[in-house]
Amino acid sequence: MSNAVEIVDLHKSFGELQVLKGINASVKTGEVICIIGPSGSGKSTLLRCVNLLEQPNAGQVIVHGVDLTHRDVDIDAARRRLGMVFQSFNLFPHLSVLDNVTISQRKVLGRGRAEAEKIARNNLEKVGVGEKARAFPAQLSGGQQQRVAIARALSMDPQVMLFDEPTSALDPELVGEVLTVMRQLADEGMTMLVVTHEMQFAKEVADKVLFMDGGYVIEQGPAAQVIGAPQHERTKTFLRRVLDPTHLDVTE
Amino acid sequence: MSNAVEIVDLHKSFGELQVLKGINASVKTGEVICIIGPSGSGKSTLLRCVNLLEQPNAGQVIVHGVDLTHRDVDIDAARRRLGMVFQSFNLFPHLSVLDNVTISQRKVLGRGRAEAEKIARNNLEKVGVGEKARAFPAQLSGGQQQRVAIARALSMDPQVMLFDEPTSALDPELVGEVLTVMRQLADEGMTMLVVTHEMQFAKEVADKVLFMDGGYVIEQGPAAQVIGAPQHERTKTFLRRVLDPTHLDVTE
Amino acid sequence: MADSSTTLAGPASGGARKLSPRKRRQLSLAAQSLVLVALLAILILTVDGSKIQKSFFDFKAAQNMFPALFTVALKNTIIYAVSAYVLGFVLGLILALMRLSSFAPYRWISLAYIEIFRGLPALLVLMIIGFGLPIAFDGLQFPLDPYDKVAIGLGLVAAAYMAETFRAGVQAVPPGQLEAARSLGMSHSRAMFSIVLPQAVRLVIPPLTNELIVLFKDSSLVSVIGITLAGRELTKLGSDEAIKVANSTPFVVAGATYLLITIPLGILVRRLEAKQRKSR
Amino acid sequence: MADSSTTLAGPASGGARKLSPRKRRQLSLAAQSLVLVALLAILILTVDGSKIQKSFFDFKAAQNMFPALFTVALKNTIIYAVSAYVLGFVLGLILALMRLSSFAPYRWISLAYIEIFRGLPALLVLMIIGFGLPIAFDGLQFPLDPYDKVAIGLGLVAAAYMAETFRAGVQAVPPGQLEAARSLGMSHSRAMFSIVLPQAVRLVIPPLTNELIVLFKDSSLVSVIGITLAGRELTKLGSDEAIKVANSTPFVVAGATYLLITIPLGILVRRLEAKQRKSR
Amino acid sequence: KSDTSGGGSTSAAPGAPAVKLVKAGQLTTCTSLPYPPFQTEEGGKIVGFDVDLVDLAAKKLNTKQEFSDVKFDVIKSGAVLNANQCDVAAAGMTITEERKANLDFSNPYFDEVLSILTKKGGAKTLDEVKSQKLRLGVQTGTTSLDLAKDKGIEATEFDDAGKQLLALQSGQIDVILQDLPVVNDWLKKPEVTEKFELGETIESGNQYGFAVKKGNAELLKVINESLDAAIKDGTWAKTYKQWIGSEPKSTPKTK
Ligand SMILES: Nc1ncnc2c1ncn2[C@@H]1O[C@H](COP(=O)(O)OP(=O)(O)OP(=O)(O)O)[C@@H](O)[C@H]1O
Ligand SMILES: Nc1ncnc2c1ncn2[C@@H]1O[C@H](COP(=O)(O)OP(=O)(O)OP(=O)(O)O)[C@@H](O)[C@H]1O
Ligand SMILES: [Mg+2]
Ligand SMILES: [Mg+2]
Repeated sequence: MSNAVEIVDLHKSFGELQVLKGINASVKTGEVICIIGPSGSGKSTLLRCVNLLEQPNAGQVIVHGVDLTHRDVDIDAARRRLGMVFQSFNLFPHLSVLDNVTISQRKVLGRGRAEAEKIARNNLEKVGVGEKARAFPAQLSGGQQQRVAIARALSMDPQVMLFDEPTSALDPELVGEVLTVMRQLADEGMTMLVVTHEMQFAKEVADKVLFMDGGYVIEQGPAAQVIGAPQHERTKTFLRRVLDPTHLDVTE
Repeated sequence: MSNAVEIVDLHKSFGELQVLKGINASVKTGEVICIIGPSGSGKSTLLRCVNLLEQPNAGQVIVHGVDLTHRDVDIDAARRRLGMVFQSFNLFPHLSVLDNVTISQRKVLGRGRAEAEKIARNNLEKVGVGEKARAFPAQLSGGQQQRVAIARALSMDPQVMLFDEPTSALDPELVGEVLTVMRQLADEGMTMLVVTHEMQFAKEVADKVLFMDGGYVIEQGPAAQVIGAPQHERTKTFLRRVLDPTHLDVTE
Repeated sequence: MADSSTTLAGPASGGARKLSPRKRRQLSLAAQSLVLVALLAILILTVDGSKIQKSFFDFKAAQNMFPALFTVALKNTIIYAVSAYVLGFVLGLILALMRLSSFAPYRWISLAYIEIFRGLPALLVLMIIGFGLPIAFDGLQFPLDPYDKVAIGLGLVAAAYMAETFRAGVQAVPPGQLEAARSLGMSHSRAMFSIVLPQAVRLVIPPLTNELIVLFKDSSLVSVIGITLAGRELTKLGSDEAIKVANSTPFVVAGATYLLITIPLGILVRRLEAKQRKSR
Repeated sequence: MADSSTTLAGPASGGARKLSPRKRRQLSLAAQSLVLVALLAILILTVDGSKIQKSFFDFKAAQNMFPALFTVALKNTIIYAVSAYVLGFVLGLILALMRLSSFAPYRWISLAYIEIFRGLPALLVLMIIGFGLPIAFDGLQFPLDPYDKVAIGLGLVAAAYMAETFRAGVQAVPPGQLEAARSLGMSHSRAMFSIVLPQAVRLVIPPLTNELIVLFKDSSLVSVIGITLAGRELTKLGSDEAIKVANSTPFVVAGATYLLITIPLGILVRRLEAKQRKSR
Repeated sequence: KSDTSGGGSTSAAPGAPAVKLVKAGQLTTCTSLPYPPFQTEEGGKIVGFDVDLVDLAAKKLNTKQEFSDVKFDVIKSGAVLNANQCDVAAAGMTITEERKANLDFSNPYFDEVLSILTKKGGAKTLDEVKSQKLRLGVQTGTTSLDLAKDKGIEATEFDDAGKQLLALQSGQIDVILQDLPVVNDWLKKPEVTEKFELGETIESGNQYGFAVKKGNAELLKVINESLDAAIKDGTWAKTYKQWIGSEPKSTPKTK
């Protein structure tokens, strides 16, 4: 089976600031990749370049054989192949949960109301918020909102799901419900790129972990290897800080 | 030795909403108490009532024998006995780090500039940001800002330190540096009340853990007991969600 | 329970025995109340009350203004304000769309318009519409004179402000909303119309209501372009009547009539704003 | 590298072969440019250029306005605006402190003042100051007439707006700042003066600058209270000259002179605002 | 300086009559510009028939004349005088019974004649204006406005005579009703005569007077004395000829 996503020598700058300095990575169909790294290392930018929310300066992003960075590509059509879940949920506050999940099915895919609602309800059931279909986003907890956002993305039948720190904005008690849904998705064979700080999730669910720093991929490999036995000094420092935060030197 | 802080039947409502429904707790001098519990359970409100940022509706807060809730108490003088560290740092953005740490020493305690700066520098050294004295808050990382905030509180020679989720607003990589400073403070014998979600810190550092839910203290005792072998159903559920987030049922 | 008030003083309270802060606060409040009452008393005693009453609250002078105050002046004030508002709204919306367009010349035209009309006094714009344009374009007629002149003059200015309001409203919708819509495969314009604009509309309601208040007040300028008796609005009626009776009461009556509209609208604006702040 | 453009279409692009979105966009831009150019051409051809030039850009009519345009009109406009600004600033600050005071009667007085003066047209306030007060209080003198009248009339209105600006500035400082200061043992007033106000001052600079722009424009109203030749400001000079020569050029010249001041100030305001937004 | 009733200071010049002025050292005149040939701005100075006559009084007071330019309606109502904004109102103002209630007038110095300025070949009389439903422009607060009202014509009001003319020139109104000398002065301009002509003239039998604040007998006396002197010694007639452009038909009575 060919690669689901192939990232070739991707570069991205904001003005003077070079954020991605040549990223190469590939994701096989059905694989889960976790991207870890310190703040500002370019993780979000990488994910946003993959579905072209940011226009890369150079390099290619190829999804199931289609080069999204080709200048004649229909970007809207191409983007439909990728579902994105944001740190801040980004549900549409003026629409009910059901409308959040049906609006793009109807307006973009041209599905009828009945069909769209059926698909929406299925997906809402799947992420455990089936009974909230009539509620508005402001009436939901953060964990519920994020699960609705996942259902919304799934309803567009994406080939790949992108997650950008989906649990960072959540109360600790609510992190679990979102991670559980993600684990379940992974088990069902969804191809996923996940930026996360949840090391336990990465260890247990990821097929591959990718450690980024300063715009480069420093280290990548199976989770057990990158998290359990990191090779690079920077990776080691990062992991020690994140995994054992109470035992550092102040002056470090 | 008498109690450093004694909280007697504390009640607090915001309008109709009863947030604290009769809290009783006591902290011995030199003890570290961690307060845990789900979002909205009233942890912050309790801490804010202790140094009277919120006026309790009923009950008493007695700090080293002085009843802060007595109507004739000099609240500003009383508050000086308590240092507070906030989730969002709350450094004064228009003042340099050094001025942040000296301003209240000089304006409140009436210390001279030289003395105040000496004390400030000692405390900044202690929390590991001695070289940032001339910087402004916006130039610091979140972890550095929070450590400056701790130094600022310490410079007023408080008898008790209050921490309200001091690491919740930090990137995971920066959590460690703040926790380390707090652990060090505890080791030096500072009396501390800490609201936190960092279970590892609570387990290792706290003399006592207090689990709150719905405006009540549900369970309190030594860390090993409350976190390791909780008695109440609600405590068990909460700890499972926080400690093992990837293994929940979606429908839970 | 420790209740010995000597132990209550903190480190900074010094040596001398003092009043507790609560008592000090009570004393200060009492003192301030006293001062205020005294000031009021002095004011009442020194100022010639009957003179003020006769000048500002002369019942007969006020009576003369009825019913024209409502049937003519207030009616015209509302017509002027609302018609200018409608024009400003439509033009402002067009300008805002141009300003947000990806086609640069549209942006330039819109920007130039906004900068110019926000920088000119409404009075000058009214004069240019009322006198300047008809001179330049011989035979230019305003069939509904003065209503159309006023609507255009005040509307042109209002459009500049409203365009900025619309733009700010669109830009105040969190960028994550557009990104979420795009990432679901919506085109830019589809995302704008289905996701961003509906949210922007709610955001701009308070500033747009505020603009209506501004126009109510700006309608006071219309007398500069020449109006008939039937076209008088509140300020003109007030000043005409004040002049007739050589008394300030008509000014007060006209002012009170403005407040009848502007204060409730202002309160509405602040309610809406507070609600928005809360829901965020 | 996959470059067969047939595989590029997504699921929604239907059956028919279409232009790529990039080419469609290019075509649309070209079309819009054409339309714009055509419109411009029509405008130039249909409108009588020389007539417009004679009416709006008559060099001789403009020349008549010099040097009074700068030595009298602009100077007075600035004096009126700045003196009203100073008064409004001081009074506004007092009102804001009253509004934030813990003593309720202060708050009521301040609120009533603000509501009233934000609800009245500046023109009406000027008339009341200029005619209403002197008639009511016989012997009331304005020694610097008309400068003091204008400063008071426009300043009273500006004070209401500035008071709200100051208050909003104080309230825009995050509450955590006050809490942090109080938790360090500072009293309420100490925390206000050392921590909150210095931050509020920075926040209010843009809206306060905006108020200066408003006053520049509102100074156009002063002719209503009666001014001398030496007291004329831009709008009055412009309209006097326009009347004299029956030509619109003086309006244009006066307008351009306003823009000379208001546009740079407006740009400054937006720069400051953008900087603040960024630093937050 | 006795200053009991408030309002200004006494003219300090030695030998001059003791008259209280609102601003020391100057005789402040309220007028509504432009109102040629009575008052108009020329080369940065205000000149005209009224200006020259009031100057005589100012000379008597050993002061110079200064101007405040206001709308006519606040002049004729006495508002500006009561507000102590000026000492004397001089604005080609007709003496009417109604105005006498608010002002103290000087002796008359000019016979009022109203007139119509109309498009060439247009309506010549107010009756035609009314029957053809033409748009008539008048100046706020003037006797022209009163006359239009009496005739049942709904006139458009303008703040000053200048805007009135501008409105006619720009086609915003069809006909102007205004005092004859003003219209005659306008008709000196080629761009006016090119398109417009004089219609009917209406002798109202009223006369112009200067005005002071009610009760200001001292100043009124000075003004009347200087007027009388000017009429007697021919200065009035000379000034009339200079500004109005013709010989006066009659000379005002002196007292
Ligand atoms: N739109 C933008 N304009 C300018 N700079 C940007 C923009 N977006 C991101 N950056 C900068 O690019 C760098 C990388 O940002 P990015 O968000 O990709 O990091 P990250 O690894 O996701 O960090 P975090 O863990 O904090 O989310 C940062 O220095 C950031 O300031
Ligand atoms: N100033 C206030 N006015 C009204 N309600 C408030 C106020 N402060 C807190 N509350 C409410 O009181 C309840 C308890 O809030 P509190 O902040 O103490 O919870 P918490 O346990 O600290 O939660 P978290 O973990 O989210 O910080 C919540 O329902 C909150 O909405
Ligand atoms: Mg990121
Ligand atoms: Mg809290």
